Amino acid sequence: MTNHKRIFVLFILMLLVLAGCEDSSPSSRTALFKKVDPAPLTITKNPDQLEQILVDQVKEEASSVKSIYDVAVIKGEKEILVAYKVKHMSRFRMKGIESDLNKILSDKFPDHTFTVSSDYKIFLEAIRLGDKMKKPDFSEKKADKQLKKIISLTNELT
Amino acid sequence: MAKKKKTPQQKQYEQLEKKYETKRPVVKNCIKAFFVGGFICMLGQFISFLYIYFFHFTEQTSGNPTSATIIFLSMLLTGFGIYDRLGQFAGAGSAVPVSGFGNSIISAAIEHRTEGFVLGVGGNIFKLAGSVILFGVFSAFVVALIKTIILMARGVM
Amino acid sequence: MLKGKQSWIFENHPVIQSTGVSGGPFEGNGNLAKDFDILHEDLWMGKTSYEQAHRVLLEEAAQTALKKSGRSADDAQFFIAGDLINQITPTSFAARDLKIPYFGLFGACSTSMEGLAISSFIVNYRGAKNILTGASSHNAAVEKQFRYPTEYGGQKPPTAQWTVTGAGVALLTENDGTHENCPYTTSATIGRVMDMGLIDPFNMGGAMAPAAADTIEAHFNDLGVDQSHYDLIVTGDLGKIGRDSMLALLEEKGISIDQNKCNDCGLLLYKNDQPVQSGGSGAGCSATVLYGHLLNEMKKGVYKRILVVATGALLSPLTVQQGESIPCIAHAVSIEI
Amino acid sequence: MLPMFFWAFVIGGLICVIGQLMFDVAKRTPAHTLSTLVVAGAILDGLGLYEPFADFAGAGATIPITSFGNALVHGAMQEAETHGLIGVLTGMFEVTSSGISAAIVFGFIGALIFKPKG
Repeated sequence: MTNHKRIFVLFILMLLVLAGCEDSSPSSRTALFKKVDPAPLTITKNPDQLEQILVDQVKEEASSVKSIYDVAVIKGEKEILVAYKVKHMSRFRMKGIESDLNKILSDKFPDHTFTVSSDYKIFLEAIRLGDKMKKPDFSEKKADKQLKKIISLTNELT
Repeated sequence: MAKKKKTPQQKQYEQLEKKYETKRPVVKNCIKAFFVGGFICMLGQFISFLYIYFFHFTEQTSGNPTSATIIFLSMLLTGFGIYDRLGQFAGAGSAVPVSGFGNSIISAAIEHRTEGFVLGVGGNIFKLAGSVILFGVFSAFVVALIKTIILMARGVM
Repeated sequence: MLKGKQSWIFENHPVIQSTGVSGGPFEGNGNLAKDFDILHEDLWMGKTSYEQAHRVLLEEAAQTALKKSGRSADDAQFFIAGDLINQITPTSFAARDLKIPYFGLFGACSTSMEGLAISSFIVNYRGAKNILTGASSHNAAVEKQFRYPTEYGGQKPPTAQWTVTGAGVALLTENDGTHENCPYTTSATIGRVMDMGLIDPFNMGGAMAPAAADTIEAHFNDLGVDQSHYDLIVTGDLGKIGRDSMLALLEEKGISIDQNKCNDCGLLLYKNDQPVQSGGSGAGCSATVLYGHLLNEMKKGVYKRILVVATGALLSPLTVQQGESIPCIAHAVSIEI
Repeated sequence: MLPMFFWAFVIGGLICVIGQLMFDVAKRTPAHTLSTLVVAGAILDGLGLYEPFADFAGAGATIPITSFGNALVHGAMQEAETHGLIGVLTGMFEVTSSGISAAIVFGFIGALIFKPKG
């Protein structure tokens, strides 16, 4: 039984390490576990009305898919990143949901390119980017670079 | 594996011996395997979560570092003589997760170091894991080959 | 003298003058720790390989047996011993260091009684004055050869047995009437190889039981005695399963043995809470228990006449993998005091 | 993500139970059992079933040895998509290399620093 205790202690230690390393931005801390329902964003500091409406609509469309429960939308210069979470029992159909969503979005907004991802990492990074963009010294250029980085993450397979 | 036909006498003894043979506690073993195996997988989930949260890994890519970490932990437990006891307790619970694969390689490597690093460790490191790699690779080859041919025939590729 | 089909009577009563028994840490925690002359805390015994540690066990047991009788290696004409490792190298290396003319035996776990029977025969007919005989095994060295690496996390089923780390060596001497309160051998029965078609290498007790039953039956027939002749009939390493199967098998043949009179070295050696599954096994099992515990009990007067039936499974990892069944053997020696 | 931990536990545990049944009921050796599970993983991936399963159970599907077969097929298929039939051979270890190399490296390090405890 001591083996189990050792493993358990290891587990607890890791939890402590994790707790110690947390950064201070509140929404990204819980983003993986709770529904955070982030506001849709554009990387331009002062988005015009049209752009804001567009991202709102994208979020609405994505949220309307039945199995999806939390959506983060960030619009970059060219691409729009849609990160979402899938209800656990629907995760078996994750590939199907992704292509459904792709289809819906490209039908509704044929003029825009979308990157959709159900990956927790992408969602987390989208939230983190949103938090960073709130800081005044975070430039648009930096934000766009960061967004491209996130999008390139979705293409990594191994 | 050639199985020879048993004589009536041998069959009779087999019957008799069965009566006295201690039965394997299948249900108890399965419960133990379930909890230990489940725990190792949950630990894996936790580690992959750490990789996602703190490093640049996605759900897709976190699998590899997670396996490597589990194998590293398995090396420590094997080296300190804990894993074989865990194995006796948990059976498949500790053999089926990738930590068991690591254990089979690491235990063989440690065991044969007295015979030298080249012939001992080098020659025996895959003593147990070799069959897993062989059948994994060969079956994957066959499966992927069939799938590729089917996809090509359909003109998808 | 040949008696019956396969038994010897030793009219001159060769004496077991002294014994030496060594063991490892697991045996030190067992039931019979006080009957060991030397107990090692460390499985490595200060050596760099388990095979060398195996050799140390046997050498120490042999030296102890010689020392207790006040003799030196030069006084022994022959050294008759064996173990389980490939080509019985630990025993041969020990023989190299002892410098006594040497017969290497392989009878798997029955080696101890095979050695004692042959030694008794030679001494009985004045082929030698003193013979050192014994057997040894080392848990980790044997596991490495027959099963998996010691650190591998494989699950042993409850039918499996625990290989004893230990060596037992006896110095057998011509009976010149000067040895008082020393046990002596009176007869031996050499067993046939029996194969009941069992193939599970994790159930040796079950496979060996028919060999033990066959040898006991032959012994009773050859000598014209029954169980009442003995105070104790002890088997080598049948374990729980093997012992029960053997008793049932003898019952079927019309030979009933009193439950209390029949014991097994593999069951005696360890405590109930030690994780040995079905019991102890290995060449060192019967050697350490007989030359340690049982002879001590005889000297105390607990038993006057015992029959020791050491059983051996004559398999190799190769034959198991090739799907062969497990051939088994048992040799019996009767000891009186 | 929380349900992920739960399902990783349950599914991972269940795969181990299958292994245990192969040990105890079918009386297979560990090597036979693990080889069978790896082949099963490869076949499941060939049928396209392993990926949804891994999406659902996370580490519960990727930590058991079955994922080794799945990853081998995956690597082979990825390469096959770009290089055709020859990719089946060349891509085999694309995905699994890390697990095997980790085991080899740690195995050797283990042999350097540890002695079998017996």
